[in-house]
Parts: sequence; C-alpha cells; structure tokens
Amino acid sequence: MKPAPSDSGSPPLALVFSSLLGLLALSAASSFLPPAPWKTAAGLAIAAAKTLLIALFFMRLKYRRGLIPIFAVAGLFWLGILGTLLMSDYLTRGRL
Amino acid sequence: MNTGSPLATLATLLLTQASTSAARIDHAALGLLAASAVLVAVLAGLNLYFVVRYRRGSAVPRPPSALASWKIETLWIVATTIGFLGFFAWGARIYLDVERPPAGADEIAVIGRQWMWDIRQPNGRREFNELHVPVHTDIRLLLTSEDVIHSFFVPAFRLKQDVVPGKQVSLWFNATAEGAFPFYCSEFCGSKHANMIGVVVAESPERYARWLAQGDSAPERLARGGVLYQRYGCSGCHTQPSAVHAPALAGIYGRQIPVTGGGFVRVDDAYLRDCILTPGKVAPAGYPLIMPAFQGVVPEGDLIELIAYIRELDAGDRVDPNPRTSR
Amino acid sequence: MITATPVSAEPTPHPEAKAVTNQLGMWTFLATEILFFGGLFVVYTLFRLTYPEIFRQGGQSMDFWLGTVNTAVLLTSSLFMALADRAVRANQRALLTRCLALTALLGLVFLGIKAYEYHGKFAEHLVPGPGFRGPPGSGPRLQIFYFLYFAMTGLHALHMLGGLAAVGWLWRLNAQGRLNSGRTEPVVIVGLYWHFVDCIWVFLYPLFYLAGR
Amino acid sequence: MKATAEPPAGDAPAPDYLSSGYSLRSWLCTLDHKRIGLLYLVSITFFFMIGAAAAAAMRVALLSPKGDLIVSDVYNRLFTLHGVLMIWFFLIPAVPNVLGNFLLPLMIGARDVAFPRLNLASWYIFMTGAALALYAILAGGVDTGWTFYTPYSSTYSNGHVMAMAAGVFIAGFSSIATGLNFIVTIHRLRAPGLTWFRLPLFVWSLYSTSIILVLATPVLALTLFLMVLERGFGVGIFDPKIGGDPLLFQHLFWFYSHPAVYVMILPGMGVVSELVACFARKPIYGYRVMAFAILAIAALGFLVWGHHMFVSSQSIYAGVVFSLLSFLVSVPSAIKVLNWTATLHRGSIRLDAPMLYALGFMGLFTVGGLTGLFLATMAVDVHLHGTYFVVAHFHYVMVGGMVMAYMGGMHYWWPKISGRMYHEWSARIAALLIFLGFNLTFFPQFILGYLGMPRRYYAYPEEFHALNVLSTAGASILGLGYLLPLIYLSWSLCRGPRAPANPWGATGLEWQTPSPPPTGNFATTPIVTEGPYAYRPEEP
Repeated sequence: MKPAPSDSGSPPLALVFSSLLGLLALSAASSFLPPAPWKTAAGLAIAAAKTLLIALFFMRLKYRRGLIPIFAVAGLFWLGILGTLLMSDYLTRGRL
Repeated sequence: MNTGSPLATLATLLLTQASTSAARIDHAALGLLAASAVLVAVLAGLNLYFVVRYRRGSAVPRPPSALASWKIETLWIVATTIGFLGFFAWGARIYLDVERPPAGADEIAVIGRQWMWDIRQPNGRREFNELHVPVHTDIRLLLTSEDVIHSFFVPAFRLKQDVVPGKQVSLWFNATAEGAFPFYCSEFCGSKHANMIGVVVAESPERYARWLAQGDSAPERLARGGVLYQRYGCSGCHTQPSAVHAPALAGIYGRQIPVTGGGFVRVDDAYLRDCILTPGKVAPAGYPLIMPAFQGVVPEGDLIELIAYIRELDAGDRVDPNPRTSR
Repeated sequence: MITATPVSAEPTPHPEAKAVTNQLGMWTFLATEILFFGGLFVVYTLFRLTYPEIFRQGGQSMDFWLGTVNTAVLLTSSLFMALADRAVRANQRALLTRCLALTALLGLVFLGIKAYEYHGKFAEHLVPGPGFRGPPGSGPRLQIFYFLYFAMTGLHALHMLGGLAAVGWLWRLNAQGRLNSGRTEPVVIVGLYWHFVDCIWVFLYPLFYLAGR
Repeated sequence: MKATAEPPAGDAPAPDYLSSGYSLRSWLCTLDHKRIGLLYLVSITFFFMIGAAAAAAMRVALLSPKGDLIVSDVYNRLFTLHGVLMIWFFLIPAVPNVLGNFLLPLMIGARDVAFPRLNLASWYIFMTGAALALYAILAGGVDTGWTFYTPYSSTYSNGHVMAMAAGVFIAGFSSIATGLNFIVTIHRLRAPGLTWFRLPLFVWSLYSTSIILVLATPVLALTLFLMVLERGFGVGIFDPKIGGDPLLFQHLFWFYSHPAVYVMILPGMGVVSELVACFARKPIYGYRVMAFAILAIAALGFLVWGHHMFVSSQSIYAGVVFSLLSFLVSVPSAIKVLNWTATLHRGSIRLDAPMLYALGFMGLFTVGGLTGLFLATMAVDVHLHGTYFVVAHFHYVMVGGMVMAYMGGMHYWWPKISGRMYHEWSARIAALLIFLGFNLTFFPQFILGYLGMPRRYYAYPEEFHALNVLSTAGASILGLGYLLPLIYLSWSLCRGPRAPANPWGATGLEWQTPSPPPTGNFATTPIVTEGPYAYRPEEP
C-alpha cells in the first residue's frame, strides 16, 4: 500500500513518451494499409498498450502495492460484467 | 389441461384458466406459494416461540449450543440452493415452451398504438380492441408497435408480451375455454394507458369461422400481401425474370445467404424487415445497392403482411427457420 | 471489549498515510469513471457489431490528421503532467510552473482542434436530428455513428475542461507557494485524473478516426 | 454490558456536537459527519413526506374504479413523482447518508470520514439534484414513471423529463461521493485493533453498499445522459426509427437499478443485525457467514438485472441465465433471515420499539424475498410482470424491509443522535400500527396482481374494486403510523429525558462515547480488543 520509497530504477519519462509516440505512429501508419478485419483489433491492442504505459509510468501504478492496483482493476472487472451479460442477450437473439 | 388436479381447481377459484399454458403456470405459482407459506409459517412460528420462551427475565436455561455453527450453515445453504434451483428449472421449462411458437399456428397481426389495439385476422377482417380466436387452435400473434412500448397481457391465458416499436415479436396460445377474457396494456404508454384494454373472444371454431365470414370481405392475408407486393413495387425487381439485378425472393425465406463484407445471414422475419426498411444494412452479396429505403413509407400493418407474403413465396423446398430468433 | 487508551488527544495521521488515503480516493473515483465511459464503449461495441457499415461510412468522414495530431497533443500534455509530478517531488517550483503551463496549453490546443472539428460537422449537417444530411447513399442509421461520436467525444471534452480547471487550481496553489516536496499530493491527484482522461482518448482515437480506414 | 463513564469530573467536558454552534452557518458549513448526517435527515424526511402525500393521493384516487377522482395525466405524474422522490431522494440516501454518515466514524473509532469536505459537498450536490427534481414537479411534472423507459421518455412524453433526469443525474454524484468516502474511510480509518472481522455487520453492509454505489451509479448517469441527449437531438441510439434499440435503455437502466435495490436493502440488513444482537443479548449467529452473505449479495446483485426483462423480447436464452443467477442471489438473503432467527434462540429478548421494528423487518422481508422468487421464476413472471404483484413485492422489500429497518435504527440510535430518550410506549404503538397498516395496504395488492390488475392504471375494471378499497384503508392506518413518530420524536427532542451514553447496554464503539457525542467523537482513540456483539444472554 505504501508508495515505494524510490523509483530510481524506472525508465526515464522521455523513453516512455517516445514509446507512446511510436505506438501512435504505428497505429496511424496501419490505417494506410488496405482494409482488413484485423486492423480494428490491432488499433485497440495499440490503444491498450498505450494505456498500460500511461498507467504504469505516468500514473505510477508500477510503484504502488496493495489496494490501489486492486481498485484500478475493479472498475474494469465490473465493466466486463456489464459487457458480457449485455452481449449475452444481443448475441443470442439475432439482430436488433 | 389439468382440470382434474386439486391444485388447478384451487387456482380456478381465483382466476379462470383459459389457455393451455395457464394451468402449467398456475401450478408453478402454487408450488411457490406452498413452499413460501411453509417457510413463512415455520420462521414466524420459531420467532414467536423464541421471543416468548427466551424473553428477558424468563428462567429458562440458555446453555451454549453444542452443534457446530458451520454444520448448520452448510445445511441451509445447500438446502436453499437445491430448493431454489428446482423452482428455477420448473419455471424455465414452462417458459421455454410458452415462448417457442408451435409450427403451423394461425397468425393474427396485432398492432399497438397510443392508445388502441389494431388487430387483423388472417382473412383481413380488422377489429379494434377485440380479438376473436377459435378455441383449441394454436394461435400465434404477430405483434408490433407504431409508437412506444406497449405490452399485450391476457390474465386468463397467463400470458404477456411487450410490444416494442421497431421490431416484430410473437406470442402464441391455445385457448381452452369459450368466453370473453379481458386483455390489458401492461407497459406504461402514456396518458390513456389504463384505457388501452380490450377483450379476447374465444369461441368454437365454427362460430369463429362464421364471424370471420361476416366481416368486410377483404382478401386473404397472403392475397393482400401479394397486392402490397405489387403496389410497393417489390415485384418490379424481385420477381424473376427482371431487367434489374436483384435477388429473387421465391424460396429465400429460411435460407442462409452470403452478405456483403463476408459472412452469412439467415433470412427470417427480422432480416426481411431490415431489408425493406433500410436496405444496405446487411445486404446480400453480389447485388448493387439500388433499392430505396421504405422506412416511413410502409406502415406496420402492411409490413407484417408483406413479410408474411414473402415468407410463403414458393414454400416448396423451404427450411423452417428457427422461429425463436424472430420472437 | 474496548480499552480506551490515551494515545494522543489530537491524532495527527502520518502524512504518508494521508497520501495513500487520498490516492485511494482518487482511484475509487477513477473506477467510477471507468464504468461511466466504459458503458459507452460497450454501447459502441454493440452497435459496431450490429451495423458495421455505418462505422465504415462514418469513419470515412472523420478527419484522420486532426485526430492523429490531437492524440499526439494529448500524449504530450500527459508527459508534462508527469514531469510536473516529478518536479514537485524534487521541489523544483520553477520547473513545476513551466510544466503546468505547458500541460494546460496543450489541453487548450486539444480543445481548440476539437472545436474546429465540431464546427465542421455542424457545417456539413452531420449532427443527428431533423437537420441531419448524410452523404449520398447513406441511410438514417448513420446518425447512430454521429450520436456516439458526439456523446463520447463531448463527454471527453467536458472531462478535459474539468482537468483544465484542476490544473488551474494547481497553478494557483503553486503561485501561493503551497506546493513543495513536502506537499505533493494535489499534483499527484490531479495528475491521475489528467492521465486517465488521456487514456480515454487513446481508445476514442482508433474507434472513431480509424474506423473507416 | 460495559458503558464507558462520562469523562471524569476533573476534565473539562468537550462540548457535544449539537451545542458546538447554533448559527445557521455552523450547520450549513459544517464538516462534522454527525451534523451532515442530520442535514440529510431533515432533507430526506421532507422528500419522504412529499412522496407519501403523492402515495396517499393515489390511494384515494383508486377508491373509485372509474378514475373520476383524479384524471389520468395527474395520476401519471403522481406515481412518477412518488417513484422518483422515494427512490432517489429517500430510500437510497436514507440509511447510508443519515445513519451511515452519523455512525460509521463512531463505529470504527474514527474522528470523521476520510474526506469531510467531500462529505459536505455530497449534501450540496444532493440538494441541487433535489431542487431540479422539485422544479420539474412544480413546473408541470413528469409522466414517464421512475423507470424513464424509452422511447416514451425520449420522444413521446411532454413532461419535464430533462429537468427530472438531470436532477436524478446530479443526485447520483452525491451517491458516488458518499460511497467513495465510505470505502476509503473503512479501509483507512479503523481504530487500532479493529480488524475486518471485528467490524459490526452494519459497517460491512455500508461497505458493500458503497461498492454498489460507486460502480453502478455511473451507469445510471450515463443512461440518463444518453436519454436526455436523445430528447435534445430528436434521435438517438434508443430510437427504433434510426435503428436504435429501446431495450438497450432497459439493459443499462437495470444494470444500475437492480443493484440499487440492494443499495436500499443491504444497509437495512446491517441495521437489523445490530438490533437483533442487542435486544437478544447474543452474538449474531454465524457472524462470518453473515458478513460474506452481505458481500455476496452485493456482488451477485450486479448479475441479475435481466429478470426485469423476461417479457421485453430480450433473448430467451439470456433470460434463462438471468433467472438462474436471480435464484442464486436469493440464497445469501435466505441465509441472513435464517441466521437472525437462530440468533434469537437461547437469547434474552426484550421487545423494545427498535426490536419490534427488527422483528417486523424479518417477517416482511421474508415475504418480500419469497415473492421475489415468483418473479424470478420465468413462467410465473410472464403472468405477473407489470402487475400489482410487482408493486406489492417491491413495497414489501422497500417499505416492509428498508423503511422498517430505518425506523428501527432511528429509534435505536435516537438517544445517541439527540441525547434524549423518546416515549417508549408511543414508539411501540407506532411500530405495531405501521406493521398492521403496511400489511393491510400491500397484501391485497399481491392478489390484485395475480388476478391481473396492471400497475400504473388510474382507472380499473370493477372486479378489482374491493381489494383496492381494502388497500386504501390500510394506507390510512400506515399514514397514521408514520405521523406518530414525527410527533413523539419532536417532543423528545425538546422534552425527552436525557439519555445516558449507553441506554441499551449495547456493545459497539458508538456507545462508548457520550450521548450526544463530542465534535471529535472520542476523547482518546479507542483500542479494540474484542469482536463485535460480545453479549452474554445469561447476564440479565
């Protein structure tokens, strides 16, 4: 629960930032490829990677222990409940 | 029908059972009632007994219980879970039967609008807030709404179905008793919600046939569907041979067809409805998107008849689609 | 049951314990926000699976370059927010001032670009409602795409405004000399919020700007 | 029973929270959780009275089957007003924001909640939402029902839907603020030695409730936001005309509103656990199971919302899943009822007014819970959905459950809150009147529902007349039962005898400090060495 006393071992923020810009460039570049079903998935995967970088290093989640990571994940878990059960209706009743 | 059973007789005292589903649903309800009554009686009895016996100042011994608490807890967790699952299974079984329409039922269109029920018999006879049906016949209502959500509720049949704008749903029953049974709108729909009520008139098939023949002699539903099929210009493109490259509709109902963008779709009521109102949403593969949208052009009543007509086009080698998906 | 032992008349919680309490509060709030925006993402998924074609059509009308530049702007603002956090912990108040100013400036640039985009959509009659005029060949359903676009980016923009107000508050605290390595909490808390709003945009970018490509 | 004595005469006694300031400012700008609790108490009592007046008007109107006493449009506005005010401005804040705010820090040995400013802000947010809702009512009312179903609410209704929805939306943020505050408080501010399994069950219930508030309320906010946006644009994603789905609104709405039912009942269960243990002088039977049951109800409560939609034309397979999960969530509820009964066994029971309410709760909640099984049984729900059976079930849980628990809790902690005792026999009579009046009002509605009377009808067929008259007769007794406490509690506030620190001989930290407590709650930080409910029935 306590913040780690030091995060000296962490990568410099500039490195994190350039990775973020690199991912953005990757995402933007992929949109110039011909349309394909995997592109949406790739776009979302890149977005997830960017979010992970921001959460771990900008929001310093990497240096937190105990409750804070649990709280951070709880919202996503409950969102999963909403998504799963909602889709269970729509995917088993045909179209709208 | 289970008129012989004492439970059913008890339920009849409360409310007429006039459909094949009614007795089954009453049985489940009475089963729940019996279990609940026993539980309430036991709990209330225990509470009263404890309150009197162990009232403050009474000189009864109060030794600590010898029985381990976890044993009792496990016992009643398991017992309630099993009991509850039993009722779940009972209710779900009846529900699936009640919700899945039988094949070959007579179809009557029911359109809800603020604040009336507009009903069209298979032969085109139209009635408002009255629904004539023959007894001992499977009837499938095709319901839709022109404005807000309504709900079609016949207490004597123990049946109810929300009527949702923008989609066609169905409700089936088999009336078992002759008589007049009220039906209600049971989803709040505005100012005159409480006045959106009517009567189901269940009568013998012969009387029903006579009643049906008395009405204004509109053509049969399929014939009317055929007229609409011409009037809205469907036949111009969709009846082969045609100068326009459009999918032929004969025998298409119930098939899996390829659609643009990959994948397959089963042609059912909901899909036909989509294709008529907003073509191009999920268009059949290989055809140019030239069909105009009929959203706001075809009223709900005509739509039901058009779809019924397309469904029956060249029914020869048709596969019956899963009716559940179109409920 | 209880022994009342005099510990101290006025218990002053350890500052570090207070910091954890504050951050826990902020993370709880962010869990709320995840459900708030997440519900919209679920709705988006539902409609995208149902009507894939309107997302192709609608996505093509999005300005790819404005969206990409805006993403870069927001990511950079997040960098400066993170630098501000580092500056206050190192007690570098002048650096903190500069970082906060840049964060806010980039936030304003983002909102400016957003406003320019909205203006374009209004001018092209792409706002859902009676005045909606989709491109030729599109049906009324296309409005669902724009409804989601305005709802989701609009809510995000409102959150940005909130974030800007919070950064302004930090600016004021700093000007009053009330932020230093002994009192970093306000910067940490506002930073969490700012980064979170950034993360939302990171998902909005592929979902809207790359949908038609 | 060990009541901590008043501070020794030598010390200057700290002023209690009530006499620490008398100006309006000292109340409206207070950061003291106890005063904020009282601000909530006054506000929700006011909204309760408006909501109850609407209910009374409806019951009077239903004396006539023809609907000739109140016209349909007025009736529709009355039940919407009743639903919105009672749910969002009374039931949801009742126990958490009044009793919870007042007691949570006291019960865990803290000086205040974790974020006192946020706590005060939450009251102001609540009042802003309430002001908007009242504006919507006064400007002409809303006729959608509290459920705001689309497309009626988004397109067809001509009431002040936007203002009302905005009011509920804003009040939602007050819920979130309170929930957030409680979660962090319980995690961070427990007294030394107060481990999780030494927490009173009321604290457990507040914790679970807060989780629901924090995770479900944003989805309500989102849903109302989309609905209002749809009303503003004229089209939207719930609008079938452009391919939207009205059922999506119901899904999102019930994702919040079903867990919200547990927000309304869980704190009541917590209160009843305190009352039963204290007045039976026994530890709660199966304390750990009770604590886990509360958590299980909160968690499973998120998974069952689809049982509101069995006849809505949602997928029948999804319906089966929701039905199964609904039965599972009733298991922990049943466990709680059984454990309370087991707690009475070999206790040393006194029937003071709070205990009467607790026993009433146990009976009525059992009936409410069991009738919930009727509605979770899919086939039976096909018949009962949208009828008075649902109305009766809901009121058995909400009024028979939650309000009974709230009244019991108010009486139990009244000496702590006000520093005065109330008149015991008046309280007992009121409890009995409420119990009888309640049953007479709502039991006939179960029968009405099974006979097929739909809810939200201002006029109804003749055959439902007798039962409706019976229900209205019951409502008049119920109304009297609610008026009595207003009278004798007001009297007690001015004239009641001074209350000692621990009038019930209860365990629990809140009884270890004077009545009413000083501003900082405890002169010294307590150290907890024992679990809750260390009662011994052998001692008289």
